[in-house]
Amino acid sequence: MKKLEMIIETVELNSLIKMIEKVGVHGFTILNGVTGMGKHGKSVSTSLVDVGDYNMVIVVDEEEVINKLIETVKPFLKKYSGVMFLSNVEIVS
Amino acid sequence: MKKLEMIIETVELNSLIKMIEKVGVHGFTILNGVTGMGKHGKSVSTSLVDVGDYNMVIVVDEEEVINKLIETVKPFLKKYSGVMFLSNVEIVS
Amino acid sequence: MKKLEMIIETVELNSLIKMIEKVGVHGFTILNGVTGMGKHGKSVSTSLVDVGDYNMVIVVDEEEVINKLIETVKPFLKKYSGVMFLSNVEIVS
Amino acid sequence: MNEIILNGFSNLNTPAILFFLLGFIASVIRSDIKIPDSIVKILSIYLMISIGYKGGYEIYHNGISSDLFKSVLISFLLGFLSTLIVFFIVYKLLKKDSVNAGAIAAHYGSVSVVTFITAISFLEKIGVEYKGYIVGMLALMESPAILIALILVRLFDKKTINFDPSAFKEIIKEALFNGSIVLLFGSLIIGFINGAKGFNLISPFFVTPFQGVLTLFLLEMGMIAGKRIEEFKKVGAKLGSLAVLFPIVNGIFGVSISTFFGLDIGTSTLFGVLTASSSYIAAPAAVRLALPEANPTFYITMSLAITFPFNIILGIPLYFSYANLLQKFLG
Amino acid sequence: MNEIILNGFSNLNTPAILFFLLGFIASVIRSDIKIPDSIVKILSIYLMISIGYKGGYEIYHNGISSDLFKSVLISFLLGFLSTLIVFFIVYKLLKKDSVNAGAIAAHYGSVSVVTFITAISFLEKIGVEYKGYIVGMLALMESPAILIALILVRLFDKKTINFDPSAFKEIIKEALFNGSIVLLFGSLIIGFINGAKGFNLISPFFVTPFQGVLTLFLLEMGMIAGKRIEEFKKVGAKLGSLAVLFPIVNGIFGVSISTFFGLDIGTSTLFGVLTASSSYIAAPAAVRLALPEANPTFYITMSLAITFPFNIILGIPLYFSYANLLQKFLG
Amino acid sequence: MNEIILNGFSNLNTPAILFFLLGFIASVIRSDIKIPDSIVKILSIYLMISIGYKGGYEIYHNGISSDLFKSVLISFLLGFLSTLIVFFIVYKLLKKDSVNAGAIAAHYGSVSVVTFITAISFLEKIGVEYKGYIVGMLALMESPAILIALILVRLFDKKTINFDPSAFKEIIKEALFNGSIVLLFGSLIIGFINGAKGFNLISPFFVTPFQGVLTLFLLEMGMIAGKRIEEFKKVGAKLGSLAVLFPIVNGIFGVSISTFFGLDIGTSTLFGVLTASSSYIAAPAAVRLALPEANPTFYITMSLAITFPFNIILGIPLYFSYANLLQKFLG
Ligand SMILES: Nc1ncnc2c1ncn2[C@@H]1O[C@H](COP(=O)(O)O)[C@@H](O)[C@H]1O
Ligand SMILES: Nc1ncnc2c1ncn2[C@@H]1O[C@H](COP(=O)(O)O)[C@@H](O)[C@H]1O
Ligand SMILES: Nc1ncnc2c1ncn2[C@@H]1O[C@H](COP(=O)(O)O)[C@@H](O)[C@H]1O
Ligand code: NA
Ligand code: NA
Ligand code: NA
Repeated sequence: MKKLEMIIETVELNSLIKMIEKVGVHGFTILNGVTGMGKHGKSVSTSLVDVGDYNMVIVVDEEEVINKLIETVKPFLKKYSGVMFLSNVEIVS
Repeated sequence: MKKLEMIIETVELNSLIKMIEKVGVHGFTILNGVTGMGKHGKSVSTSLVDVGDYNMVIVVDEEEVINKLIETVKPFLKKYSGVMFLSNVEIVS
Repeated sequence: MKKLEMIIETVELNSLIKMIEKVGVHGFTILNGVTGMGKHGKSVSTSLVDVGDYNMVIVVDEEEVINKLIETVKPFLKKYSGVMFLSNVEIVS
Repeated sequence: MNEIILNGFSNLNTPAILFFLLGFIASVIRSDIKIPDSIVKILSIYLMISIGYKGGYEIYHNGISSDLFKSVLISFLLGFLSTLIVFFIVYKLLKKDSVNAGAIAAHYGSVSVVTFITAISFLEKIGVEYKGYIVGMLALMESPAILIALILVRLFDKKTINFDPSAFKEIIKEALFNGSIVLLFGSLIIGFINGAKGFNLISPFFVTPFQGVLTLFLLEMGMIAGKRIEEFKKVGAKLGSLAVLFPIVNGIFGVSISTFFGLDIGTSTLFGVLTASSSYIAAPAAVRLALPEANPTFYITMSLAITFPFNIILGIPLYFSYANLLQKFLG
Repeated sequence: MNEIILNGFSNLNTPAILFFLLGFIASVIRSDIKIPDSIVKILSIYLMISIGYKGGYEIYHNGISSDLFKSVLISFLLGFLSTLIVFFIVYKLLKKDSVNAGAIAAHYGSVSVVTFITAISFLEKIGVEYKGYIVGMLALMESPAILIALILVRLFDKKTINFDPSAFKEIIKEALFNGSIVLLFGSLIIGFINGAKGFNLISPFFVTPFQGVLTLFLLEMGMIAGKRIEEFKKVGAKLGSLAVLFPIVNGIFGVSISTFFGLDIGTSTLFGVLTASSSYIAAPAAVRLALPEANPTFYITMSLAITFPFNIILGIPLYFSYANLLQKFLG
Repeated sequence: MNEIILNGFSNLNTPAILFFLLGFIASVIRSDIKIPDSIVKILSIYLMISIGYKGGYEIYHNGISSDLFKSVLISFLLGFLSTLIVFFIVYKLLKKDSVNAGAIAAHYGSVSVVTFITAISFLEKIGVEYKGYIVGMLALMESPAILIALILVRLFDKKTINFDPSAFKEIIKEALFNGSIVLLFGSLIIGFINGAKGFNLISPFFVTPFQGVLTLFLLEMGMIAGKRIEEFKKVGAKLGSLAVLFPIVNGIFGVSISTFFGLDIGTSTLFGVLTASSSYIAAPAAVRLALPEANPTFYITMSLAITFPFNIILGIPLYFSYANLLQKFLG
């Protein structure tokens, strides 16, 4: 099983969710209240301007599903701010 | 060292914490503001109805402790909504 | 690539960020709304006193950068409450 | 009948109802007005303190009525019977499983604080009196229905359900020391003890702006209801119609019983509203914990997106008109 | 000219402006007053409901003016022209790329609700009348500029930009059903329908404490502006000066057009303020989505940290004085 | 003595105190009333702006008193001495280590804004005058004690503690530009500059509903205190008793000094309250940063769960009665 952690701006969250649903994963988890620093600089979140709020979206699924998801999201992350981290994980059940 | 990430509904958080404390781990971390999608569908959190708010609880400990925790929590997750992810991790100190 | 997850008290967040920037990483992510239990006991966050609120700070970078960061942060965590978890991860891009 | 319709429409032209509709529309056209969770929570705490304190002050002012004990009895009676009615309709007539029947019954047997508050505003606007202690009845009626519904499920579904006894203990405790019960009763008692001096001190915050706060709250309630209308098809036509039928049946039932017990028009109307209203805060949380197998789409959508709007827009003037008719008829 | 300066200084000695300055200073010396996000959001919702409702009540009270249709026309005209002016100054004179020019133009063509509200308070304080329907114009002017700016970018930058059509659809929808538009128009209509009864019901919450709420909001606006002054160097002297020039040019322009169309001093001043003000809620969100390549430091800092303070401190009395002079001059 | 007891009980029958008790009880029986953090933060900002602004307006109204400079002196004196007293009692008599002694002393040398505000309400209710500038003293007394306590720790614990100089700089900066200091002084100055016009503008928001807001805040303070009573055993009987003894000693001490300096009854009472009160916002944050080895259970529980309730319920009428007696005795 692979775990893909995507960190993207809140304004793009809806688009990302749509992609994830299109690929058809078994589940995902969204963390709110995320800020940080990356290639696009420090996130500039203030109470009034939502630009600069981030979310972390975690998807755990089989390798091929995750690979398909990565290919779908990649061009998106070329354009918008965000990163993806991939690691090994086991689903316990 | 093993890292167990549990995603469960907020209404069940207290019960989960009790189980974790009973097993006797060295520590745990709770993340708030978690939503997502899984076998039980999309979480339906609205400002008024708490049903559908999730938490992520992270426990890092030795393999046998984590295994014991998994066995304790498993029947619970059969009944309620939630998942567990297991991975390898190192505690730095 | 290595992923370092640091859980520290909110009052120390600014100092930690300064250290991270000094070491010079490629990026970091801050999660808010974190509580938990560890060597210093249960976190005591109440609405009024910020003591006891925690953050998780995630840095993904090359092994040597992470090692440098670990060496910088270690003495800090001797003094203040907090832990670090290290794991393997891949940056997708 | 003209009077009913007239009252219904006059009730529509209030800020509170129109902002509810605005919220509903805003949500349906996916406009992004977002009232933060923390605000919604504090508004709801504010409304409960305000209504409780005013009730206590009312009792201080007018004395404890001889109707009080009668009313306690009526509360339990109405809570018990309305839970039972709803359970059997869903279980026997609709042939739903007992778990979903119990979940829905728990919601309709319990009460909605905001429906009640809207009814109080309605009565005050048209100048009809009611007993101050009725706020205590609101608090009394919140939890028992949830317990009764769980017992019904247990009786009718011995095999599949095995109650986690610790969860049951949790529910009993919650039923007694629930936040809204403590807040309502606490404010009621404080309002009674404080008397006129205390009332004057805090009324600029807790009384004068009350209508405006209620309006803001109903804006959010409208948005919450609007967000759920997509789920109507999942609920289905049968349950959907029941979400209108239940409040009418329970409301008429509540008014009738309390009128027969000799209560005045205002108080009878409020008992009708309490019986007709369905819970969307206490009950969903308890049911989610105790009956995780029940489908939340059913009970939340019915209670929040159908019964609540129906009650505040048409139900309240309906129960009031019926209480009026009944009173005239009897005396 | 003395009058202008005098008015400017008298406007400075209000709680709202002084708390704005306090917030600014607090933020510069890194004092840790933190108004939570959720509070800022609800304050802004409160201000919009309040201003919309009062506008609607005003129309109910004074009837719909014959100037209404004229004003709709003026709104579109001013929004269109000010977006164009700003775009060409940044693109042609400053030689910035069309994407950043469009992003900045979208902000200056659109409007700032709080600047508008501060102007209303200013007029009420000095006893100058204005038309209630102008709140509707505020709502009308929020979105079109954003669409015009996007079209300008598309026209001048055919090669590099390829619009994601789904994003564009999203933007159009947002432009029409934006939260603040729905809230302003909704409250306006409800205020009109409710009439005096409704107004008396909710004015203790939505009208009486209004000035205090605005003061608290401006404290936060001051802190937000103060946090951004470090970024002044990143914005550069040219764009920095334009952030003062744009409101002056647009403000004078807005006052002139509406005076020539025969509107009264108060309403002309408010049109000046609307044209001079720049958006910092609707526009940044839309631009971030549609023009991710544009630099947010430019448009947010200009709009929030320079133009906004300039307008509420000096701009408003300036546009008012100019409206006065022009009116005297013309008739 | 009868008077003291009488006043104490009359103070108990106010909405604010009774809601504090309600919060305490609700929390002990684990009822789930949760006032969101963001609300608690904005309520505390509101209270500080309100009290500061009213103080400034008071000065505008009555002129700057000749007692002002005397009072500044008294502030520093009381802050310095009370920190010293507490440190030595904990360190020498209780034989606690210097780090914990310093941490506790920092809390008792500093002040509690809400205790002060409750005392102001108490005086206003019984019609006793006080000087408006005292709000400035509240701001002045917040930070010095924290610095003094750190210096004491440094003097008595040279070996184990090595101060991180950057942390110390941070603390000094925080001591001067602390959010509550900036807010209190800022509002005071603005209230003074604005005069009657400004006051009338914002008093419907910042003055009229004040008592109600304080009541809501004390409901939360009661819940916070109630959550901590489990930790009483960890604090132990000795420290527990000191948490009652300290405010009495410091309160009597504060009243005495200011009465001897010739201040009036109201102002002396407030100095007593300031000296008696212990910090639970500024001090915990600073101490956690500068003295991480100190045990937070000690200082937070003592300050928040024992001294705070003691002061608002019994302490305030006690210090007032003592100020009365002393004044009569002396003059
Ligand atoms: N190396 C990294 N480690 C941890 N988080 C990162 C890293 N790079 C980027 N991020 C997160 O992803 C967000 C967007 O990244 P970017 O688009 O590169 O600015 C940042 O604000 C961080 O929250
Ligand atoms: N495959 C997955 N990847 C990431 N998160 C998941 C996954 N499956 C479930 N979750 C999370 O766990 C919650 C409960 O899952 P479930 O009980 O399967 O509905 C979901 O709402 C998600 O937040
Ligand atoms: N073994 C662990 N697993 C997960 N989280 C931990 C663990 N140990 C500590 N933490 C987190 O780190 C915080 C500080 O830990 P400590 O300094 O040991 O008190 C705790 O409040 C937890 O949130
Ligand atoms: Na009911
Ligand atoms: Na504009
Ligand atoms: Na003190």
